[in-house]
Amino acid sequence: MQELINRAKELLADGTVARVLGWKAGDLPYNPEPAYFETEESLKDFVYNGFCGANLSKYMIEASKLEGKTMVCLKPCDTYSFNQLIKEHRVDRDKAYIVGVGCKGKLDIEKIKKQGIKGIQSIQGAEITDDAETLTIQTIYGEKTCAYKDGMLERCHVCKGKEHQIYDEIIGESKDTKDADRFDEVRRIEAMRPEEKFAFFQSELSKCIRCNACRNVCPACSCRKCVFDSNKFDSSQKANVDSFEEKMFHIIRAFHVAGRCTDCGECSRVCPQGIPLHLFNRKFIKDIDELYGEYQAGEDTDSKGPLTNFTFDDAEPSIVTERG
Amino acid sequence: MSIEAKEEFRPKIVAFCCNWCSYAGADLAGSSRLSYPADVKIIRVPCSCRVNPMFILRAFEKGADGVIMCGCHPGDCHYSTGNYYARRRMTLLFSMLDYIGVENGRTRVEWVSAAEGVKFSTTMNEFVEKIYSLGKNVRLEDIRCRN
Amino acid sequence: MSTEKKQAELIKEISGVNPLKCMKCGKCSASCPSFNEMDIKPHQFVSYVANENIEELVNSKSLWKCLSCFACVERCPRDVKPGKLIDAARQLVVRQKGQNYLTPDEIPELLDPELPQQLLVSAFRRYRR
Amino acid sequence: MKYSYFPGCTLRTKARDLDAYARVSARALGFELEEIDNWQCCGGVYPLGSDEIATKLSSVRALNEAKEKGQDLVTLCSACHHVIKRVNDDMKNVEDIRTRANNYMKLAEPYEGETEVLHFLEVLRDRIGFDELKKKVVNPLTGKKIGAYYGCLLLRPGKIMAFDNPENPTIIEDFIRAIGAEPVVYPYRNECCGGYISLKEKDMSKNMCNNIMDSAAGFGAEMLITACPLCLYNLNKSGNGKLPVHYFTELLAEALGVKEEALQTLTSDKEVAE
Amino acid sequence: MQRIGVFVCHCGSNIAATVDVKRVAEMALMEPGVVHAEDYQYMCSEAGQALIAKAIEEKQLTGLVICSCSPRMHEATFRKAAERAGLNPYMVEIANIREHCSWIHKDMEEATKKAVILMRAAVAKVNLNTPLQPGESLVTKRALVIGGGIAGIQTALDIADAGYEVDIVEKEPSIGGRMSQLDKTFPTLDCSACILTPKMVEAAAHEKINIYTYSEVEKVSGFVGDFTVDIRKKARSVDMDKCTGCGVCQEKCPSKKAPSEFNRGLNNRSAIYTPFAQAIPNVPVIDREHCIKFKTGKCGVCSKVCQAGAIDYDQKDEIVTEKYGAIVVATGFDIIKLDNYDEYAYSQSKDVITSLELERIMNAAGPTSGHLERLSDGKAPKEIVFIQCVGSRCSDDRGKSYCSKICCMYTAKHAMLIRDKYPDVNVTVFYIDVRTPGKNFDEFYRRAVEQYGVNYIKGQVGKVIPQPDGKLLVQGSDLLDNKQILKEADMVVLAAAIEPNPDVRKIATMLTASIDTNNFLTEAHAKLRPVESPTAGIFLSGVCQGPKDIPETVAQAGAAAVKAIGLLAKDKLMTNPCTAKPDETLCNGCSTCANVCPYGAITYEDKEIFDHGIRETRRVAQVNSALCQGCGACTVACPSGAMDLQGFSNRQIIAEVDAICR
Repeated sequence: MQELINRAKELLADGTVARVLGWKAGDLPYNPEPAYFETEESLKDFVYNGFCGANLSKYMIEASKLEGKTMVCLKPCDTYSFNQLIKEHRVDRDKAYIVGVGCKGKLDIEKIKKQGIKGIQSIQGAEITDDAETLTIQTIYGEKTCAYKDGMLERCHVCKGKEHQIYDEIIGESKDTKDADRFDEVRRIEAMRPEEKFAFFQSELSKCIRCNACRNVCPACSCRKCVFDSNKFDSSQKANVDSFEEKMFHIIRAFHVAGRCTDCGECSRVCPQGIPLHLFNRKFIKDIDELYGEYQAGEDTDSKGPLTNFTFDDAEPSIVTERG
Repeated sequence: MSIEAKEEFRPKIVAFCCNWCSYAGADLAGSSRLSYPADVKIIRVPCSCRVNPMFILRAFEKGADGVIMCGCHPGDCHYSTGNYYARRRMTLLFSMLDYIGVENGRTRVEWVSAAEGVKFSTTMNEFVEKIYSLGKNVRLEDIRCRN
Repeated sequence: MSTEKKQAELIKEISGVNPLKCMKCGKCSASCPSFNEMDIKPHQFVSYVANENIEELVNSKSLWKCLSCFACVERCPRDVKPGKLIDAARQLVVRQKGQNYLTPDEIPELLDPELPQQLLVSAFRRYRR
Repeated sequence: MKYSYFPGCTLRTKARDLDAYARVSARALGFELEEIDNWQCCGGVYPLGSDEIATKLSSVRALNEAKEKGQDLVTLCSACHHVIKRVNDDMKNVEDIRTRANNYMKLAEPYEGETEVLHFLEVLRDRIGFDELKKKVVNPLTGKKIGAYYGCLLLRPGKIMAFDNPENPTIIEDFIRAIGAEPVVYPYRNECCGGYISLKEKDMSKNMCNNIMDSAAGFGAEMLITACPLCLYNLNKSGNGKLPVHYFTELLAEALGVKEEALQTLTSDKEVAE
Repeated sequence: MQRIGVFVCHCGSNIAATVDVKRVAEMALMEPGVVHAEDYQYMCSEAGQALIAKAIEEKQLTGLVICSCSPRMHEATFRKAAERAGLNPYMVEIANIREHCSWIHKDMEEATKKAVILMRAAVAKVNLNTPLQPGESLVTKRALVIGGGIAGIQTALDIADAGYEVDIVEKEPSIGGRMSQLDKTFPTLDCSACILTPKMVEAAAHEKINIYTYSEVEKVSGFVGDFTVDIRKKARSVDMDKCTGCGVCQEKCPSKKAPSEFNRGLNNRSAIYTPFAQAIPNVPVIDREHCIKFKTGKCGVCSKVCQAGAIDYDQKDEIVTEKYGAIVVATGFDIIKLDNYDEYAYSQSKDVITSLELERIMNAAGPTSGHLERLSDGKAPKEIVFIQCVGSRCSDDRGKSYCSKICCMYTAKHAMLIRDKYPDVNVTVFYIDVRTPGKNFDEFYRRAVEQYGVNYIKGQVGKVIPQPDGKLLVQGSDLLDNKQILKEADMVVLAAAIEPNPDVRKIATMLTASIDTNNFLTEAHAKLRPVESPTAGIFLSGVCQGPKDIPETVAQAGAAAVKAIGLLAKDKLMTNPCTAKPDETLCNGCSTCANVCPYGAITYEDKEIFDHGIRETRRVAQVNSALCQGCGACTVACPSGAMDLQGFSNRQIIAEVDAICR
């Protein structure tokens, strides 16, 4: 982290960048939040640790409009989103000084709490320089430990890899965290009977409060104005009064980002209700991979996305019924 | 399904037809007097690629029991490529509906040319039959829209 | 499925060849250095598999005359690769016990002082399981 | 420069000279062939069946060893080269084979075709350069008319071997020019010598070898050179003897003035063997 | 709020027998916005149309719903009627209660119910209709033809004869194209030059045709009716106005080692040259790569011998900018390179030649003055083998997947001509299939076999083996005899596949005309619009669209000309107003819509946008309504809903959905 801060100071000092986009410590030991730093002085609040899960690439849409360059800290998975945003002309590559930051997996405080660790006062072992094996947690009930792995976000268990797709320089080490297949959960649902599927999504989606956190955080959901907020479809936002609403919302949301979603997992991370929203996106990704050839959004900045492309012998929609 | 129940349930079926092939196919079915149930109502669109998944969800929301989209055969699109995009969009949408537990068969895509009046009528008969067998759409309906 | 149908499927699977792609141009037979030694000719392999006429194919002496020189594979304009088909048919035979075309007791009389190791190894691979 | 080196079974036995000339020549040209540990025979022929895994593992082992050393893998024998290059292509591009082979191998890190496989001739052409080679020649073989005999294994399938134009190769001709001799181009240079068929069907091989010899001689060749021990054997054994056949490495060693050195190792090896 | 009138047609008994039309009209009055409803026997009749006009005037209607037959039948009729009565024609919607209702349902109750719902959907839509104005654009009455081969020449002549100005741009020093290289033409065997040169002369002399040779299209902007094109006139180093075409310069030029493109490199030409004797214009160019003056600064022989003083070493490339209403692409073809087919020994023996080379050898003006001889030793061949499908019909990536279409016929022609002129020469043709669809084509081929004794063998050739004595051993299949044959030949002729001229890719990009995987230009519709590109105002002539022989090329060239004339004959273009339109305040500028547009109608502009009190420069989509055909692909691709389709807007379609599901 010190290395990052030092580098940030240098870049600010020599005028390469006008500001730094990173994270600052929150009020709790586990809730750092995205922040801009414009002076060397302000960098004292800068943090980068296992709880810095937020994908900062979306902030670059606004930062691209500002005077001067912004140094932005991007984790390996965030760089896919950044590339995708370049492809869609939403960010300006020339306005970004990308520091690819190392990643040893990001932590999910809910998972730690679920292990009965309550009353957290401080957490050791989540620094980027740590070996990411064990977390030592001081609580009001005494010291507890937790395997780093067990506290990790779901998305880190199915990590796309720790290689930055785009960067100006890389700071910090990474550690491979993938130990599961990202489509396993999708496969499990696919194998259910229709009633079970329906019940599963009904129960998950009934938790939705239409707070729009998923939409606001998603780097692909970057429309100036969402269709659900405009009158273009007579579908503008309504209160959450019936079950259809969320289904429509979440299907369309996933459809609008299909072929553009990099599977960064931010939607699920920020959902206050803990709805596994990534299961929608991953279903589309899995279908696209299987039907149209493997495609990873954000791997490059110029290829055609699967929904703006076709081949003459694509599968017919009836394949949905045929493959059962 | 019993006969009484069949009499009670009259499905609402929306058919999106592209102007150049399928709508003309439906016209030909009409001029050839090839009947299909009156439950099917056709909406004319310029091309199958004009059909937004939101239209389909909207139909279900408002109480449709089945939605079918018809377009020119792949390779014959009036706009050259429209139905290729539509094909991908619909495949993914239908797969998602299946995934969240909506009964398979409430949605369908069929390519019908302007010469295929017979195919249009057979397709609609089959589709209506299927929707009868599935019964009322409850999983995707907006309860506020029920009269 | 009949045995021959199964075998035909197996040959297609092992070889990875789709015989329907063949346009019967005869380029394979025109390229084959062993053509005259073969009873079933390279371009015919394809129709034997497509027609599921496997019994005759596996009993053909052509199986043992193909040199795997890949001339047909290289030049086939339709990506059919008859050489791969014939090898798959040969596999079908040698994978069945006792169907080896070369037995160890045959070898001593075939040897000579200069014969390179490579020859024995290759012949074993091709002729035996 | 060091290369991992896969000699293969025949270069340890009947074709010891092919190997010895290559090693001394390599040294003279400033690179080293580092024999990989515990190599196993490549099997001699590439298993064509899409379901064959076990028969490809010895190649994968060799490839992986080179990868671990961070070296390119050099081969001399055409058969080894053919087999290993194709297996490498499978490991790179055929997911099914890659997964299954890696399941068998249980390596620390899966092998995914990272190693580059080079034939000794490719090293000369692409790494040393024939112009460079020419400069190092001390005994140019001026005036010798030599026919290159490629055979099938080095060239086909052209897309995977990517060795040279499979129907009109030039690499050995360029090599011949580099060592000061005159290449003789003849159409049978990429036709098969009969390969393993000569074990049981001597007649077939005879016919093919005669075509090769006649064609080369007809175009004025005084000798043939090859990279393959089996081709050499067949041409000598089944051919009509019109032309002598040599390994290209022998001529290379001669041109570089290190042939004697190789002959010494060969005799001392022989003594040890005896 | 709209004031809508609903008109229900009886269509005699066609509708009224099954649908209670009165009830439909009654029900219509209960719909929002409907202020008038009536039924009539025949709405499309003059009396019916008068009823509509009267209601528009009396009730001040702003929208109409006609419940009648299919809109494909009478939408245009009713729109015109509305327009005559002072209503915007796009305020009319049709409820199809005949084809989609009365004709397919028997039960009156059921059919009436459905007709009411269809009427409701149409009313719901009209409530959201807005008046649309078709755009207008002026047409520049001048056409550009890219390529001066037989296709380009024919198209230009046809357009010019109709009275319009035409420019031909040809990159070679002369027009004439491939056809000028041919000796004879099938199936009539008349001499190619004899039928082509008059056309070349006619084009050159035509007062409406202007020819730019040694020139290339550099840049294209604009759209149908109004293209602006930059043409690069490459420096010829010879003043076109002064040159008399006497040819002395070519004779005296000391640099004579440049391979002749026209003779496919079989012989050499001078550095200052015209490609062939009948070149048009008959003005040479200096090939600066081979010219001694340009290479060393010393020489200048041509300048010294030129009586007219036409040589100008200082000439520079010149860019001409012209406006056109229509562009015809006629870029033609070349034959593939044979590097991938070395088994035929093309690069190893001079006596293995392509068919196009044979054309030159057979031609009296060619490198051998028309004598059939081997290029290696000048001897007369006794055995000639032709090999078909070299690089055609290959599904691997060595060659082309398509049939080149012309080879079977020209090979029959070559075989026949050789047997006719040199009866002692044996001719063998190795073929896969002989394909001769076309008038008098199969008869022609059979004549080669039956009358001229050409030996056709079904089977491909595996290898051509040059022999030490200069003969060529051809190893091929005889599939019908199930034999492998070895045939000794003196000459082998390869029917190499044809491919679109490699320049076409660049040109298509400039024109935003689509191109297929084989680099052939794509037609707007494979069956119904074969000479038009999907991009409006671009037409296709000749082989650039697909393999063709001369008669087909000429026919297509004429067809392309007619399409271009049809466009040029208009003063103004009315554009379909049902086009896509972006809401700039919602547009993200993400390019997704442009990626799916088949017409290249969407571009992006950095524009100052005022949105919610903020003024900022944004990249936003712009639709060129002259190019947009209104398919709507972009509207669905757009994630923010910024792109909408006029006449079929999101809200209109949703209103229809809602009305049907109500």
